Amino acid sequence: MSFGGKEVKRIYMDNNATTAVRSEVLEAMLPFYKEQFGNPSSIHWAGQAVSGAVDSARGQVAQLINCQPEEIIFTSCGSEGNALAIKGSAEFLRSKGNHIITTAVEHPAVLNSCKYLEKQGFEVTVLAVDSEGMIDLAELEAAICEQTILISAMWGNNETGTLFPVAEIGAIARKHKVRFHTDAVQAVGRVPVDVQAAGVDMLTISGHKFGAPKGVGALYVRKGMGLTPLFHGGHQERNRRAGTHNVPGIVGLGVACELAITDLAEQDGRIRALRDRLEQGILSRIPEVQVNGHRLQRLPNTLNISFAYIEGEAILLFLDMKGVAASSGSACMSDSFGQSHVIGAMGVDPMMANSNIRFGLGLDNTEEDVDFILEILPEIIQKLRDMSPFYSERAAS
Amino acid sequence: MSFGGKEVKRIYMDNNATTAVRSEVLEAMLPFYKEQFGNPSSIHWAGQAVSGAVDSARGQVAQLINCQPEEIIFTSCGSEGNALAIKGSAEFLRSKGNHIITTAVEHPAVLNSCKYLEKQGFEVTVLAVDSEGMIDLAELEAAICEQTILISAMWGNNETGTLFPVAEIGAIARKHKVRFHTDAVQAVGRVPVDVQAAGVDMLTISGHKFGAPKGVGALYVRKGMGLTPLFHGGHQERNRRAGTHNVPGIVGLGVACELAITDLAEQDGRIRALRDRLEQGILSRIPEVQVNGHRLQRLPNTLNISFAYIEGEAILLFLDMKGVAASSGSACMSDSFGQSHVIGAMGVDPMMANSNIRFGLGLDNTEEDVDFILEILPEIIQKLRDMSPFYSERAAS
Amino acid sequence: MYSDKVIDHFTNPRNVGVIIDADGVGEKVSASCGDRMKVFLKVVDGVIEDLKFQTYGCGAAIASSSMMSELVIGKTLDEALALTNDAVAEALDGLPDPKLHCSNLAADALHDAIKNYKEEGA
Ligand SMILES: Cc1ncc(COP(=O)(O)O)c(C=O)c1O
Ligand SMILES: Cc1ncc(COP(=O)(O)O)c(C=O)c1O
Ligand code: FES
Ligand code: FES
Repeated sequence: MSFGGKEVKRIYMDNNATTAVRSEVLEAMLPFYKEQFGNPSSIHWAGQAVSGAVDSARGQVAQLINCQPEEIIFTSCGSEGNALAIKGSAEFLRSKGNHIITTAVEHPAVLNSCKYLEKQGFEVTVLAVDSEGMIDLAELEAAICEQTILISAMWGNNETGTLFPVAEIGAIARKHKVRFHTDAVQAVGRVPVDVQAAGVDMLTISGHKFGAPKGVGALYVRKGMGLTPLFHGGHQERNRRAGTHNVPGIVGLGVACELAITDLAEQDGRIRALRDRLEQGILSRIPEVQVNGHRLQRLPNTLNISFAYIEGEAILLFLDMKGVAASSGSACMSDSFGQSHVIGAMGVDPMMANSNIRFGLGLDNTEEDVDFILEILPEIIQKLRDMSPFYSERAAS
Repeated sequence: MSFGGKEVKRIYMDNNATTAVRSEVLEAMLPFYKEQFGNPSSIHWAGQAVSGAVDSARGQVAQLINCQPEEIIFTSCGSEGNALAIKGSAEFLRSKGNHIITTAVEHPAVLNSCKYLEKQGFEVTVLAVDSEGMIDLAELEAAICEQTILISAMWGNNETGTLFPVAEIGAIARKHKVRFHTDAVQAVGRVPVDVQAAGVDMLTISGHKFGAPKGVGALYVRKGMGLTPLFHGGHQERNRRAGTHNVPGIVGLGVACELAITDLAEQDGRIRALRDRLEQGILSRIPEVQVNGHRLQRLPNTLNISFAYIEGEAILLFLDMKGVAASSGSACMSDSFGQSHVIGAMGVDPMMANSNIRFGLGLDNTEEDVDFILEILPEIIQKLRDMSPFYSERAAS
Repeated sequence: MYSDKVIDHFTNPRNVGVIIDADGVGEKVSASCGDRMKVFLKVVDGVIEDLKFQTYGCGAAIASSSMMSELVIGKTLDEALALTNDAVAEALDGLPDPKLHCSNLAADALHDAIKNYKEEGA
């Protein structure tokens, strides 16, 4: 890519928004477009050649999160998984109660599913978070009432990387016999996810966040837990999700899950070290910055950091011109106005809240990438601060 | 493929279940897995490189069906499109009325969405069809009442290929100011589809039925028609369908739509001629057979034909052993027990209804393929008839 | 997403800074996003002889500020008052729909500075 004639190096640090498909994944998918293209529900050779592939992928997903293959429902994305889990459970359990508990820092796919249910007569308690983005477990437990049918609390936050104490939430849910859903879209492939150990009843996965393609995801639903489907029709996915299987996507998701099992060490080791190097480097080079999210309970690949006196999009644009892709909280252009609901819920000072930048590291990133960012970022920040009325007013005061 | 050591030729005639991805489609998709892998909602280079591709694909889909690009919502499959159209409209229009009209021969994705709505308090009129699978327009018009908010009637039937008089249905819907949805999953790419000429308000497309990959589809929604979404969250698709775009799939769907524009002549010409050759060949070689569906108003690629005294799955298995992939109505294994609801609704004699075979021709089929089937089929049918008590009883009587 | 002109003005914003002895100072805070712009004017014989700005905002806001400064330096106050946010956006070869509001910041801050200049002058 070039700006004004100059070639720039490209550094992708927005892996929380989406990731490149991994070579092994794409290779595994390719035979399923033109050669093994059958419908796995068909009984003839063309169908049978692929139904085994769907079964294998189901096994691979199940193994990564430690569940049974038949507890996996293949979906098209994380948003579908969240909608199916939340709306599907709420409708199914309506006769048991109408109260749902979630948190203020969930992804919009969860929060807006809950808002939709509110219009349908459900009551929703939205738990607050502290300045590190953490919920209070006592508050969660206190919020449970007779009517509570569902808790939806994410595993890892997409903006700050904050990891909720999922096992503790699971224990509370189990104690009160409330169904527990977790949006693990950012966690799967980055930290160990074990639905048994965590006592999770439903868990959302999205393929494109860890090397599988866009357009495929999965929802884990514990055996015996009923669900009203979103898509009706064919008998696919044990009547819980109609629609011809996205065979290549499903195969790709399976392979990505298999790779993830061994990659977790790299996430916890090399990626975490790179992230920490970036964080320490920024903190030591640039004054008046603030890391957002929990310092310890955090996804190993995520750094959310704010720069006083300036605005996030402007920082992103300058980074982009230098070839660095990062983001400010959400990948959604329309969300870029005003402040992120996650940062807002953490009570971050508005001056800091509007300038938060998210670096989402991935397997392709190197020490060089980090050092390049550390080299260019101070200048970018200073240039923008020099333009800002807040900065000169502050300096003057 | 080999059975008992013998190599067999493979003939795929189940294109109504699914199709192979076309070479041009796959080629167009490939750059979007590993190189241009960004999230189109991201503002940096990685996102911007792909957002144009999503826009182009939207234009290509729109051009095929003659609508505006912004009237296209990308989905993950036909079942999603049908669920979004029907449930999304019903919920959105609930304050206007609670009555929906559909037909007895719709795909389960439509019929089961309607059944779901019945449980939510909607009234559903299911129009009967005649022996050729055709609805009665007078009956349709008579069914419309004050409360009617939606008509859902398919364009082309997936089992028999029968084409509904969509423009006439559209005119009636318009006259009574009722929203009109059509499931055009089997029609798009096989017959000309023009939403303006047909007066259609919503139309479902599924990519894998005409050379695009599995896992992508589209729903046309006429401008100004509101819809309650199924997936909540991000602002994708003008807030009507949250979830990261399936970029490669969407690109593939676009190319398939572009190819379809020029392929329609081949469908109407060569494919239709092959289908007719197969039909005539069977009718002239095998006694006591019956073609199901409308003889004239029919998809050019579809032949649904019944063989008295025997059972469909057994025919399919023998065909399969000879390398011929066909189906009996639905691709759903679980649907293969008992009789197809489409054939049932047409009042077909049960002896015929249980043995209906669907040949769904595609662009790859040749005259040789047809002639091969004509060569092997009489023997298969006779072998099964010789085993059948009905046949010997009939022969004896 | 942004036009080349937006990127140019964002990367090399013209007339950033403060005028210590400004004849008029104006300010605008966006209601929709909280972004903020300050404008400093030097006026001679009813003509804007110099203008400097400070902007806390997104790429579109910074580029709009810069473009606005180029459009009005050397213009009369009346001409400057006639400047609309649409004109700023147009001079930038357009802004993406969700970013159209950002050009308001520049026009509004300018108009506020002129108003303050006139009130103080009176
Ligand atoms: C008429 C019709 N509608 C809907 C569908 C469902 O499409 P999909 O399998 O892509 O969900 C099909 C295909 O099975 C179909 O033939
Ligand atoms: C935590 C979380 N949940 C859900 C989603 C939605 O996933 P998808 O874009 O695959 O629908 C995302 C990704 O944007 C996410 O980060
Ligand atoms: S005996 Fe097998 S389906 Fe009837
Ligand atoms: S988003 Fe605030 S001015 Fe552009």
